[in-house]
Amino acid sequence: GTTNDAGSGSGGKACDLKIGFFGALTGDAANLGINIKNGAELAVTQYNEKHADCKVTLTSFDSQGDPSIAPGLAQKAVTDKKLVGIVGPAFSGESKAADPIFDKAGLNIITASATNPALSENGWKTFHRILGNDATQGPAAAKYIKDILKAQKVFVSDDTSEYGKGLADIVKKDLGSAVAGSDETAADGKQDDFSPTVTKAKASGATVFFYGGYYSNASKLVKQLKSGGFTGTFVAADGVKDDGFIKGAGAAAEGAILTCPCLPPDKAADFSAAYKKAYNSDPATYSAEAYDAANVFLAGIAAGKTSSADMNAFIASYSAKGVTKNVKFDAKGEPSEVSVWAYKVTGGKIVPDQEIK
Amino acid sequence: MSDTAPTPDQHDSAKETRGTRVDDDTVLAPDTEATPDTSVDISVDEVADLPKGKMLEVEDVTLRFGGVTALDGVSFHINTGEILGLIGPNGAGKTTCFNVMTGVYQPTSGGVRFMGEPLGKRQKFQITKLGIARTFQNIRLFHNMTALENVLVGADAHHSTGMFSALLRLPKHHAEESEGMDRAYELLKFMGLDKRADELARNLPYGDQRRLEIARALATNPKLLCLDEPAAGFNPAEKARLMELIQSIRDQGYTVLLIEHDMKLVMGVTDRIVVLEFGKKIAEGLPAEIQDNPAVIAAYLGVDEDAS
Amino acid sequence: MDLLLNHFWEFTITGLAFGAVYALIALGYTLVYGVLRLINFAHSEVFMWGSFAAVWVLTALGASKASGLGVVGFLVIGFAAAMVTSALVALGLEFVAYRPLRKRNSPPLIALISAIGASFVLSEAMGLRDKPFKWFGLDTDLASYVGRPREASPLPLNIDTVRLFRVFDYRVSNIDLIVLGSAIVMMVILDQFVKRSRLGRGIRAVAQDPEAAALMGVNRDRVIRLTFVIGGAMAGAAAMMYLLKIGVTRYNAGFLLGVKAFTAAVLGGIGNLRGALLGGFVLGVAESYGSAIFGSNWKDVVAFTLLVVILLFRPTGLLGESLGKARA
Amino acid sequence: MNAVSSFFHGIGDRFRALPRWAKIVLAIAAAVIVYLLPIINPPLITTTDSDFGAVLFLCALYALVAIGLNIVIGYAGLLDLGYIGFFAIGAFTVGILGSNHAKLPLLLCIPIAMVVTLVSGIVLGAPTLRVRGDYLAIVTLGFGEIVRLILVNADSLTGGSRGISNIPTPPDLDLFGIPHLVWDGFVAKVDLSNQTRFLQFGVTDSIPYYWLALTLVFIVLFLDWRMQNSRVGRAWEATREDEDAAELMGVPTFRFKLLAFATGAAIGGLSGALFATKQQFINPDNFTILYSVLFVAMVVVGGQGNRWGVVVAAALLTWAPEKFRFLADARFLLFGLALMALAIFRPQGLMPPRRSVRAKKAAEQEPDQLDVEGAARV
Amino acid sequence: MLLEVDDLCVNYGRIEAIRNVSFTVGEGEVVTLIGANGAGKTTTMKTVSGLRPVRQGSIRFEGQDITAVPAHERPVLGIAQSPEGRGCFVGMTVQENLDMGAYARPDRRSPKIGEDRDRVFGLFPRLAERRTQVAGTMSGGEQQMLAIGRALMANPKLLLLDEPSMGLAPKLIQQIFDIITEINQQGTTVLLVEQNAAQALKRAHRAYILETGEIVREGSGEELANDPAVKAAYLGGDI
Ligand SMILES: Nc1ncnc2c1ncn2[C@@H]1O[C@H](COP(=O)(O)OP(=O)(O)OP(=O)(O)O)[C@@H](O)[C@H]1O
Ligand SMILES: Nc1ncnc2c1ncn2[C@@H]1O[C@H](COP(=O)(O)OP(=O)(O)OP(=O)(O)O)[C@@H](O)[C@H]1O
Ligand SMILES: CC(C)C[C@H](N)C(=O)O
Ligand SMILES: [Mg+2]
Ligand SMILES: [Mg+2]
Repeated sequence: GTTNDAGSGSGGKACDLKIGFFGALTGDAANLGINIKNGAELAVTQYNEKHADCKVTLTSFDSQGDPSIAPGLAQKAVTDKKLVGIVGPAFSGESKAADPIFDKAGLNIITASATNPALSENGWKTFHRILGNDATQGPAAAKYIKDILKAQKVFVSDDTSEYGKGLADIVKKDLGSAVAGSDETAADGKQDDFSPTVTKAKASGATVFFYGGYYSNASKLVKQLKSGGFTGTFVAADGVKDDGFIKGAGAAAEGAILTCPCLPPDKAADFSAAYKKAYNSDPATYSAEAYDAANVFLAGIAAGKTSSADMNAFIASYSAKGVTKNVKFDAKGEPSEVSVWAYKVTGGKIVPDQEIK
Repeated sequence: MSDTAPTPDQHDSAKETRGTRVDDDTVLAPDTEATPDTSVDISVDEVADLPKGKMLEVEDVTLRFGGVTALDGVSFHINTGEILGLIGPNGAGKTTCFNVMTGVYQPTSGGVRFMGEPLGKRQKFQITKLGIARTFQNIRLFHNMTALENVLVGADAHHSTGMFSALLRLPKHHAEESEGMDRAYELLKFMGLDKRADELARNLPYGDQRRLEIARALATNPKLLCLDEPAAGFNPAEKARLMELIQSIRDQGYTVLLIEHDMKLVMGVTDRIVVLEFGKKIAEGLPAEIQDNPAVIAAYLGVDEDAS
Repeated sequence: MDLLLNHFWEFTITGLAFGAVYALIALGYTLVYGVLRLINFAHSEVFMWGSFAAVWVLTALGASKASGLGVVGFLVIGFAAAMVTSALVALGLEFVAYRPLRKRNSPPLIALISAIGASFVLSEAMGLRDKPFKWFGLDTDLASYVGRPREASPLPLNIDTVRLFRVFDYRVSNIDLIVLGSAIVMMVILDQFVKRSRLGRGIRAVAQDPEAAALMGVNRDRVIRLTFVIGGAMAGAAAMMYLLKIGVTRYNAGFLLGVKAFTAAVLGGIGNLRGALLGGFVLGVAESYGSAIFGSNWKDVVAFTLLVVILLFRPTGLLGESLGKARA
Repeated sequence: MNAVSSFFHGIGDRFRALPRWAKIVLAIAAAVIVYLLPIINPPLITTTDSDFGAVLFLCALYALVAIGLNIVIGYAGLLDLGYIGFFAIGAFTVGILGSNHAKLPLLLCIPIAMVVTLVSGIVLGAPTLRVRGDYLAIVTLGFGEIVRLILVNADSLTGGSRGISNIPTPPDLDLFGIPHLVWDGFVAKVDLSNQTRFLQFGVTDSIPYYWLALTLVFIVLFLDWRMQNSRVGRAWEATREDEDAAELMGVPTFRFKLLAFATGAAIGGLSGALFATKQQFINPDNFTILYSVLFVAMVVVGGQGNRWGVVVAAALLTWAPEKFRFLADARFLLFGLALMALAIFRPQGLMPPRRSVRAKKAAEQEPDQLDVEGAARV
Repeated sequence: MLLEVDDLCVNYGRIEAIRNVSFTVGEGEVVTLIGANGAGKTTTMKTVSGLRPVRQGSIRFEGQDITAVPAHERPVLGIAQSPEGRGCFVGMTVQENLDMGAYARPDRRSPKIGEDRDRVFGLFPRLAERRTQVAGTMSGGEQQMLAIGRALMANPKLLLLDEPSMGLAPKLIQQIFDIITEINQQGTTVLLVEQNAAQALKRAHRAYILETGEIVREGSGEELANDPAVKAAYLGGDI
């Protein structure tokens, strides 16, 4: 973190400021949101320990990951004059829905998880992203499939969400002629029975099944793939990288490959320890990224940059070592450093496999 | 069997006893209904000035439901201004005949001509607008509407206010609303229901419901009024009053087709009678002729004559 | 299209298997509609509770470690648990949500409101099941039952898929067989029961004229209770089959399935038991073919379009209403 | 039993008894208060966990929806479980024409949206209205789902489940600012730092949208009243009571059902259009069956056929979950319980329709029918 | 006494439909209730069969108090009703309707049911002809026959007939009254409500006259038939 002297020196600064977390805390993909929120919360807690006289609170906007709920919440968020920044929105779909509102209202956001590449192409001045997007994750996944799994035939499916479809399209493009078939399925909570997809996948003769979507459907899908007689490898991305996947799919999850533009927890030992202490569980997908994102805002607050424009300028010029990387944003709000890792489900756990370079 | 409908005085005496306890020698006269006022003019010009002659012709109508032949080559006609009785054993096809005339059923073969024009495949509401109105064997009022509103719906049959005149409250809307209201009150008064205009139809006593159905049918300005067992469930006194009512409806220019099982009523009020049995016409003629027709006696009346 | 033709039997059989689930749930809708003229909107929640009962009972018994014959035993236990629970929930639902309305003779649509309310209550109660345990500090001990209540709970029974025999090009698996087999057995029993027994006539009598039915000695309340129990038990059986096919259940697993099952009931002719069965299978197969031809994301469009088209040509469903109409 | 309805009817009766000028004054006063609600922020009523202006906008929006659906269900007796479909078509017409494929201004989009929904109402109604009763319910439910699914799948037109953003707003007419009131207990103070610009349709202030929606509610209510108090309204009622008998009394029932359906659809389309412009982003998930069900609940809870009843119910059912947001997770459970309780204790709805002023007397003479007839049931 | 009705009051909400009505029906009798529209005849019948709740008073059947016995248990005791408005199960066939009549009979599985059905078919050949027709499509009179036939199928001790002649052709009315006499002679007790007072009084052992909810007169059928006041009010003289 930054020194607090700089902040307290500026004098007369407001002390009941808030930063927000925006994402799913309930709903189908709640786990993903909760982990992110915990990361941000940890940062705020640590900040408040150091600034006991001038605390910041974290307020949550539970979007349930649902783009249709997001705009309403965003409008609620922008009416709160104490709110200086948002960590989130967590998912790409809700980002697309809510970010224009944040942009119009001038509320700065740093997403620690939304990976759809198009988000940074809208000219939103308040948009920032602290992790690599699917324009890198997609090709990485395709590369893993081709080079490491050595698949000749791949079946690609997605859930039609902003994230899932976006990612699957990139993967398809990169796989090129290796795509043996594809099938779109409905979004989370809207489909239980995937047997037609299973039949199609089997019929295509694919040895790898790539799924763009979130863990809730993925667990049903992988289970039905297994029991339906599909024998290839299941590959998915950050949206599936959650214990919920394993919990739902059980043994069927074994051997699945999950990519993620996020570091394994052991690369940030201090943070992991603090997180474990606070939440009695290991940090999970994007907890660390959220921690870093929150710290950017907290640094801004400490520096007294609380107005929208000040904060925006502060973030633009920000450059400091975070737990995941050296945090720095380019003109579009994208991070300057990105890396993608592959994880593998082994023994009922998601364990790091290798970095995909 | 002379025509001795109750006189007005009888009505009055009946009224006086209403609600009072009856001692041994008072007249039992449980009259709980309102009294029709048959002096009200309910005639409609277009109906009154109809040319004499055949108003409706049923021509060789056959109707089959699967294996059941409900009507089998039935032909008869109704003359303008008469009361025609349609009788026959249960299941002979009388109600079905009504249903064919009002467009509820399409005949398997044959057809119906009204004022010289074939009804063809006209829909129910179009036939009503042409001038045929009916009541139902099982009362089918709009139960949750008031008596007045029931009649207004009937009157709307010859109105044409649509969404736009209603929204913009064009003069047509106002004109038709007040015309309808006048007509409705007139008819309710005629039927003796004016005091109950604002009661929900379902709360009316049975007899009033039957009369309200007639008022509603009359409100459509029919040339031909079809009544399906209007006296079912009435006691003799009520039947007598109904008979008087039907007569005065005819006197105001309407043509009436009547289905009824009560022979006293049918014989007393009709000008001519058509008899159906098993979907076929077995007789047609003046009441006196029908009464003595052996086929009708065998099929319908039975031997014991006072079975009414 | 080629895909469908090349894998015709596979699509057909998977469609039938899911159709069986629809059909069994549809029976509950149809039965209740038959007696009460009421769309029992909360029936899908009856199903959902059954599925949880199976999951929990099997978890408690440690079914995940079973193999061989043990699995068969647990299967039977799972069916029993789900059917009993669903039947009880259905009975409770009738008692709390519908009986008071009936006693007050309220208009039909208001019962729909009560049903919607009950549906919310049942599914949300399941989604909040951790709360009461938290109050007593039990949530860690009972984590495998309470867990994250909004999340999927898997069926703790490991059934290896075994391909048993061929139907043309498709090798039918043990799961297909269990699902289809038990569905058919249950349907035949129910059909015979309703047709042969006085109950069947009683149900129809109550549906057509409750007063006259009472005059014949039909106990309306008993008939209604019985239909809820039967419908519930069928939903419970469907829940177990669903678990076998899908593998997990959730507090909101019922909603979508409920809509589909109700559609199936209407498709076949609501109030008509065989119609519900036919409707379920037709819907399942149509969805399966539809997703083969147009892609999985069009499967529901196919289902609902089929429904609309069928109703346009047969306004009272495929087999028609068993309850005739009075005439004009 | 009916404290609530006698309360409302009591108000209604007193109101009717007043002289004409007093009626006008009172009505205007009431309307002004309703307009100023978000400025006044009345304690107890205002929502603490969500923006009160936004909540009121939704209340007005759903009131509009309920008025439209009331025509279909309450007047014509057609159980429509797919009303959300029209709402969706309205919203997406605005989205597609205003943002996605053309950049038409909102004031042009809205009438187009209404025409499109009107036409789709006719197109849907013409074949399906021959289906009766509960079958109609399921056909319309199917239709509602088909609309949603097509929106999901017709990617190139609608953006699929990724939706449409940047929907145009109504033109601004920035005249002056209106300061809000803040309450300290029950003492009100003017808060000059918090002003609503009249009329600036931005993302930070929902109040102008509320005013817009409320104005439309009043206009539609007026038209609705005129429509119902006419031959058209009677024809609907007769059709609902007994379709065959109505037909035989000369009512072209099919035409009137279609009229109800299409009018309802157009109002649904108008609401959808409003929703889209306020929300700024729409995707098919905004239009699931659950909403159709809630809309029906509003109409039934309000007392089918009573326009004020459905407006009150719509506002109540929208406001309550927002007001009780602090209950967090449990509020839907409680919402469900509330629906059940309403059904049991107010089986005729909050404000059962008074068939007409004239029918009132009859209704009063009517005994406490429910209890007795209920007991008669076996 | 088979049926004893004592001081019965029944309300529709605030409307008192019948007040302090007391009457009895002895074993083997035909008793008729006559009265104008709205007098409360149907209400009385429905109360005896349990379809309306009693506000005050009691009903005893075979000496047992059945005031609180629910309607669906009364057929088991031996009470059957052919209701006003027929109440056929419109979606069931003629035969199914008749079978419903025997729903509560203890011997419903015995071949006796078949015999009884044949007896009804014998009485109403039209029903036999239409055995498989759906009741809802039958004509009004045919449905009336079906309702009566269905009540007979219950083989009751007490048969309640509410306006059995309504909607029937004259010849059939004759026949219905003959049937009433016949089954009465075979041992069934009958409580009859009729607008056709002349016939009803002729067939009844005893009769009660109901007027605006109260019993105003009672006597043997013959007595009342010859009472000039009754004659004037209910027998209609000559129309
Ligand atoms: N939809 C139908 N399907 C089958 N049979 C029918 C149908 N409608 C009528 N019928 C039969 O057609 C015959 C004629 O019936 P209709 O109702 O016309 O008799 P009706 O003369 O009015 O008798 P009633 O005096 O008893 O009212 C009856 O035998 C009836 O069962
Ligand atoms: N459902 C009801 N609600 C309110 N009042 C009713 C209801 N049914 C009957 N009544 C009233 O109760 C009284 C008795 O009616 P009931 O039907 O017993 O008469 P009834 O003697 O059978 O007449 P009818 O000869 O017309 O059959 C009447 O005043 C009637 O208006
Ligand atoms: C939390 C993450 C899995 C979110 C995902 N990357 C998205 O863009 O929606
Ligand atoms: Mg007839
Ligand atoms: Mg009666």
